[in-house]
Amino acid sequence: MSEHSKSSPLKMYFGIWITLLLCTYITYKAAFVELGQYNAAVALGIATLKATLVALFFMHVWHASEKLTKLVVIVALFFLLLLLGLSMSDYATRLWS
Amino acid sequence: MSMPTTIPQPVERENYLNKEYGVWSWLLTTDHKRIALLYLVSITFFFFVGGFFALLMRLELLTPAGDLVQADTYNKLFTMHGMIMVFFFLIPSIPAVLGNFLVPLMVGARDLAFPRINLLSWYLYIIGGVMMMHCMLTGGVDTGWTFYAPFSTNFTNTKIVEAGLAIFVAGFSSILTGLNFVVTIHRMRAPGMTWSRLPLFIWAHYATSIIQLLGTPVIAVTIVLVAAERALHLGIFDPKLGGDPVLFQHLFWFYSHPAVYIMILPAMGVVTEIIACFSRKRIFGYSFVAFSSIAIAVFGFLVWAHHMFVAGISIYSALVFSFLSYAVAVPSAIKVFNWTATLYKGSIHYDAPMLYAFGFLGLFTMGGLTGLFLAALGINVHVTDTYFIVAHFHYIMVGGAVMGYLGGMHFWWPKISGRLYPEGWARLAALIVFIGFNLTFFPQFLLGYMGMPRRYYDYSHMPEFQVLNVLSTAGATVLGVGYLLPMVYFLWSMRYGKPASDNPWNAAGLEWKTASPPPTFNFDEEPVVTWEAYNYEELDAPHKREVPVAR
Amino acid sequence: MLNNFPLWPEQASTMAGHVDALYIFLLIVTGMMTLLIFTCLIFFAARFRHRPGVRAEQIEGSIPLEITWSVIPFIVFMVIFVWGAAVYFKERTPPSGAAEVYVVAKQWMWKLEHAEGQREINELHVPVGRDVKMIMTSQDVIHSFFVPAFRMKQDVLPGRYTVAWFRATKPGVYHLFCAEYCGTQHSGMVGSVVVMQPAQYEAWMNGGSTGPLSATGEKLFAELGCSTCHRADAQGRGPNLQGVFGKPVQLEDGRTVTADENYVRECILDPGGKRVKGFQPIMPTFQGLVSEEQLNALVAYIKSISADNSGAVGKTIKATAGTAAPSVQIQSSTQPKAQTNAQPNGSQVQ
Amino acid sequence: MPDSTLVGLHHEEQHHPELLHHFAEPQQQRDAASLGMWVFLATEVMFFGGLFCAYLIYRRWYFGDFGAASKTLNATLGATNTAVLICSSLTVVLAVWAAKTARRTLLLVSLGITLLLGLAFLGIKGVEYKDKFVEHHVPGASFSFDKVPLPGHPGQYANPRHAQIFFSLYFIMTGLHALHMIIGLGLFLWLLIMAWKGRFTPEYNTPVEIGGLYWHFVDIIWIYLFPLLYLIDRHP
Ligand code: HEA
Ligand code: HEA
Ligand code: HEC
Ligand code: CUA
Ligand SMILES: [Cu+2]
Repeated sequence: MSEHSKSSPLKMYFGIWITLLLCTYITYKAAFVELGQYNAAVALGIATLKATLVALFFMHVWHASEKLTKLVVIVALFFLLLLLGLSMSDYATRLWS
Repeated sequence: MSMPTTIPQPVERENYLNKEYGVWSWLLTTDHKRIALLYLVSITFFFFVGGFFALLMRLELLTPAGDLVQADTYNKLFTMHGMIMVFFFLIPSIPAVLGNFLVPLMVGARDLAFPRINLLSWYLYIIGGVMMMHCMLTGGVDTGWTFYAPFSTNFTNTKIVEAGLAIFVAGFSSILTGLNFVVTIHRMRAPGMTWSRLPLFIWAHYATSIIQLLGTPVIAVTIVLVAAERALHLGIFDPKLGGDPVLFQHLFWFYSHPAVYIMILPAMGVVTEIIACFSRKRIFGYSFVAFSSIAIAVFGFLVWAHHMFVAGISIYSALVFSFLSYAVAVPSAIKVFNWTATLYKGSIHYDAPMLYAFGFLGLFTMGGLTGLFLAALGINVHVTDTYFIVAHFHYIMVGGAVMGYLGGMHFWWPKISGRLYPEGWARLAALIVFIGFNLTFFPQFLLGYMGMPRRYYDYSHMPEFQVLNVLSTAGATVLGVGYLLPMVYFLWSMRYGKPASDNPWNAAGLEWKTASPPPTFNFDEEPVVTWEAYNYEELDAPHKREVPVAR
Repeated sequence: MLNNFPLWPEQASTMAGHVDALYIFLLIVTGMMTLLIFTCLIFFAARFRHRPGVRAEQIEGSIPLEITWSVIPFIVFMVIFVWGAAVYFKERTPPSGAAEVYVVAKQWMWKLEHAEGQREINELHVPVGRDVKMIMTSQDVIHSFFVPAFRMKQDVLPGRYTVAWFRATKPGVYHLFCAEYCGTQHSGMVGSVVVMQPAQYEAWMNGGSTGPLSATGEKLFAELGCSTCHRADAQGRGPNLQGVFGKPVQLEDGRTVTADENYVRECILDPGGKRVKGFQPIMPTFQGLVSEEQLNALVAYIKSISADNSGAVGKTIKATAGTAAPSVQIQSSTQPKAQTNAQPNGSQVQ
Repeated sequence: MPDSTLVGLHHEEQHHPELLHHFAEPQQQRDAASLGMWVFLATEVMFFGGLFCAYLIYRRWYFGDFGAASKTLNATLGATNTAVLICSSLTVVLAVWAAKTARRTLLLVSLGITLLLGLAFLGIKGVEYKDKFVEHHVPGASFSFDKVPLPGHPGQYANPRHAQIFFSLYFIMTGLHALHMIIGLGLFLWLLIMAWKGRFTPEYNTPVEIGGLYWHFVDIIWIYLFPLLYLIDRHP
């Protein structure tokens, strides 16, 4: 938080903002193109990109913050994946025989 | 609530108890020690309510026929017993009372990081508790503490939404406690208090907080789903609408399995402190005990579906969860062995806290080892949903966690109240609890393997189960007496107990370096730590104890 | 031997021995562990009790020891895990050719229907020495079918089938419990499993039946109009159902699934969900139009028209007498005698 | 909700802008507040995680029906709302920067615009809810989803029961998200008032900062909700 970067971060903020808007536009358009199973991949991929940008630059995970913040983020995502992954493991294998 | 304010303070020194008087000085306090006492009073209340229900259940089961209460009533009894004991007694017990009191003292801070949030957390607990009591008095709930869908969402006509909301609110209280601990442990340690110098009690609470923070929200949202489905007739878990009732179980146990470690980890922390103090030794394998707490917290999230082996999950998934359940048992094993090894070449004293710690060791080991039976897929099929399960978890939760809690209460009572409890009575109570406990719950293992299903109020079709049930009921009354005793002599000692010195056990740990009871801001001057944890080689044995033995 | 021990449940199925063996192994292992730990505790507590002038010896810890007591328990755990898993897979895989019983659970009773058409309530009659497969579903909430003497338990869920099986080894009457809490009379949802000698069983079997379940299903198949589309001559608008059961089915979306009980059930209740390749989606849903019992009958019928050339498919108890349990002889006519007094739910007592 | 308690904490800070009694130094206090917020956000991840878990499972089971149901949502409004939230995230980050660099006007304007954008989001959401209500797509007794074609399977219709699961999840997920927005609006209104009173300085601006963290988090949730709910199977 005690970031003392000399140059003003405004340029970066606006850059990220434009990127995010562009991404939104791309997801929106891509959804109407037939990509088969890749539709979902594209949509989620872009969403993840956007979320990462927000977290890293708007929430300052990248720059100013110390390791602990990163750790908290990683731990939260890890446990989220555990929840999703392990419960899916049941549903994905129910029909095996 | 104003009860503790009536303690006369012969000691003139100003401390957190005598600094201010009056109801509001308690209800609006932000002092973590006063909040701990508020919690103490409230969880004790809920413990006795839950225990009262347990006694009624045991009385009903005295005879095979359902003669004392109706089926409905019995179903509500075990539901409210389970919910109250889990959510309103055991989960807050050690963290919110002893943890609240001791975490800042042990790390050398003046208070928790967010004192107001701490107070808010108590109020949330009370709001949840009042809702629970209201729900109970106006009809109760009859789903079992597990709320399984679709019974809870579409069939029962009891007050699911209200009970759910009560647990939701209490859950936030638990989250906030965990949040406060994590931030305090990270940010508020006294100079020199490095991570490797933290008492293992703190490590245990740190691990507990991780679970509270990452597990509780999942049950919160699950309760939201159940309430929404029930109140608004949405289709989420209802198979009639294409939903999957097993999904509810996944979400429920994703929290509720880790929650059992919320209950046991703090007790492990307490026992570690007690064993070190009363064998006058540094704990054997400090870093292994510390990291096994974290390992339990993390692995604890990987095993939830071991409650669902016959629920209709994929057998391959069952395989994975069984394997992982064994993985989580390893760090528990490490702890048990390290505690045992700590006794080696110690200089062991048998004061009441140590007796409770011994009780904990034995009963937790037995409860844990029977957990291994349950995690074995082949055996689980036979014993799941029988009294074997009931026995397993009471061994850990009552034999383990409650023993640990009582041990901790005795150990830190001089610090909390500034008075000594009567040692003789305390040893007697420990013995009674131990005997009563085993009498109550050991027969249930046998019952369970013989096939007695749980949540049965009437077993007149199988009268062969009666003998063991009678033993169990007899044990429960003994146990009840065992629990009443400390309640009585703790109250007694607040007025008549001998004043305690600052460090009556000659224990290591920052909390003993301040006055008993501590001043409002814990330390008169900020402590600077230059020694390792458990530096018992520098401390003498407890002074010839001037503890009066009540005759 | 164990059966005379009053604190031990009776062993009356082939699984019971496997489960008990593992249980005894665990008792021994954990017993030894408990003994070891308790001995250490008590010995240390006595030997190293506080003596004036004797100070504790500070010991930091020992990495080799830590490794020993993590690795050895882990190895022991793995033995238990593998053994447990082996028993579980036996418990969970019904042998082919088992006799079939359809179970419908509801608050608070068990409705059981043999493939031959016998219906029972809260009582299940089976012959000794025969594999019996239970195909179970619930009309309302979750229940659980539990027979302690067979060491067998399986939750019974609304909206789908779950399967369990056993082979009784000893004639007698055994407890049947509902083990999953299901509401007010959960503890009243009990019954018994009557295991009989084959000859007695035969006599009981002939006591009353509406004809085999598959025959009921056949009737329904015509009444509900299924047969207008599903014709045996491949001319219908729907697939010919002969020989479908137990075989892989190519779906419209490219997947291949095995046509088991749950698949057939889903086809009837939710035809849109898994559609057979090459057919129009015209099959109407029968959700709400057929009861659980009728569904079972339809499933049994569809199974029966696939049974001729597939050994993997369940058969009626009689048809399998020779194959599944060679040691047991049952002589009987292949057609159960039709009885006029067949109430749908009259449980039959010897 | 914990959020309001953070507000309580700030109250305290105002009375003694320098330092709360139990902290050793301002830096410690700031670090504690920021860590507290991050940890709280981690719990929020798991809170929404339970919903995402349910969503993913049903979406996998009932892909076609979910696609059909998703098509009835207004993707343009959804995309607009995404853009609105992204813009508000920009203003929030500007507000934080303004507070740190003592730019009072920028701070006030940014906070004000954030509030307006938040309201706009809720307004658009309201319009969408209204549409669903009119179309009888709200789960419950009046729910109806008859003869809605399955995307990619001409001549077939979606199963209304499965579509109802989609809408149940849709309302719960967006509803809880909207609840978070409302809490965020309350928080930002309070920040605006405090900023108006000139409480925030380059030395003391933790509330703006952790309020901002919260807002961005709510934004991230929506970033996932948008494609998951609106864009399942859009292509013709
Ligand atoms: C504080 C509470 C607590 C704790 C700590 C545990 C700990 C464990 N539990 Fe328990 N459990 C419950 C509370 C708890 N449990 C509750 C409440 C239920 C029922 C809920 C309900 O349905 O209502 C339950 C149910 C339950 C089930 C589901 C049963 C069913 O319903 O079918 C299972 C299955 O695997 C299980 C397993 C375990 C295991 C493997 C551990 C392990 O963590 C134990 C690890 C400890 C040890 C193993 C002992 C020490 C180790 C040694 C001394 C090592 C040496 C040993 C050898 C080498 C053999 N538990
Ligand atoms: C922390 C948790 C905890 C604790 C401490 C206890 C404590 C006890 N429990 Fe409980 N129990 C659970 C958690 C707990 N339990 C859970 C989660 C379930 C599952 C619920 C479900 O199935 O959904 C359960 C279920 C359960 C059952 C199974 C019910 C069934 O399946 O049909 C039984 C039966 O014996 C039982 C007994 C007891 C007994 C005898 C105690 C004793 O230890 C209690 C001793 C305490 C006292 C006896 C109080 C002393 C007070 C007095 C003597 C005062 C008298 C009263 C007044 C002044 C009004 N419990
Ligand atoms: C209007 C025509 C029609 C009627 C009536 C009908 N079906 Fe079907 N059925 C179909 C078609 C077409 C298919 C293949 C496409 C599909 O799976 O949806 C099918 C598929 C099936 C399948 C899956 C077959 C396979 O090869 O895997 C089963 C089982 C089935 N139907 C059973 C029934 C039963 C039982 C009934 C009566 C209760 C019934 N059907 C009534 C048209 C019909
Ligand atoms: Cu049916 Cu319990
Ligand atoms: Cu568990």
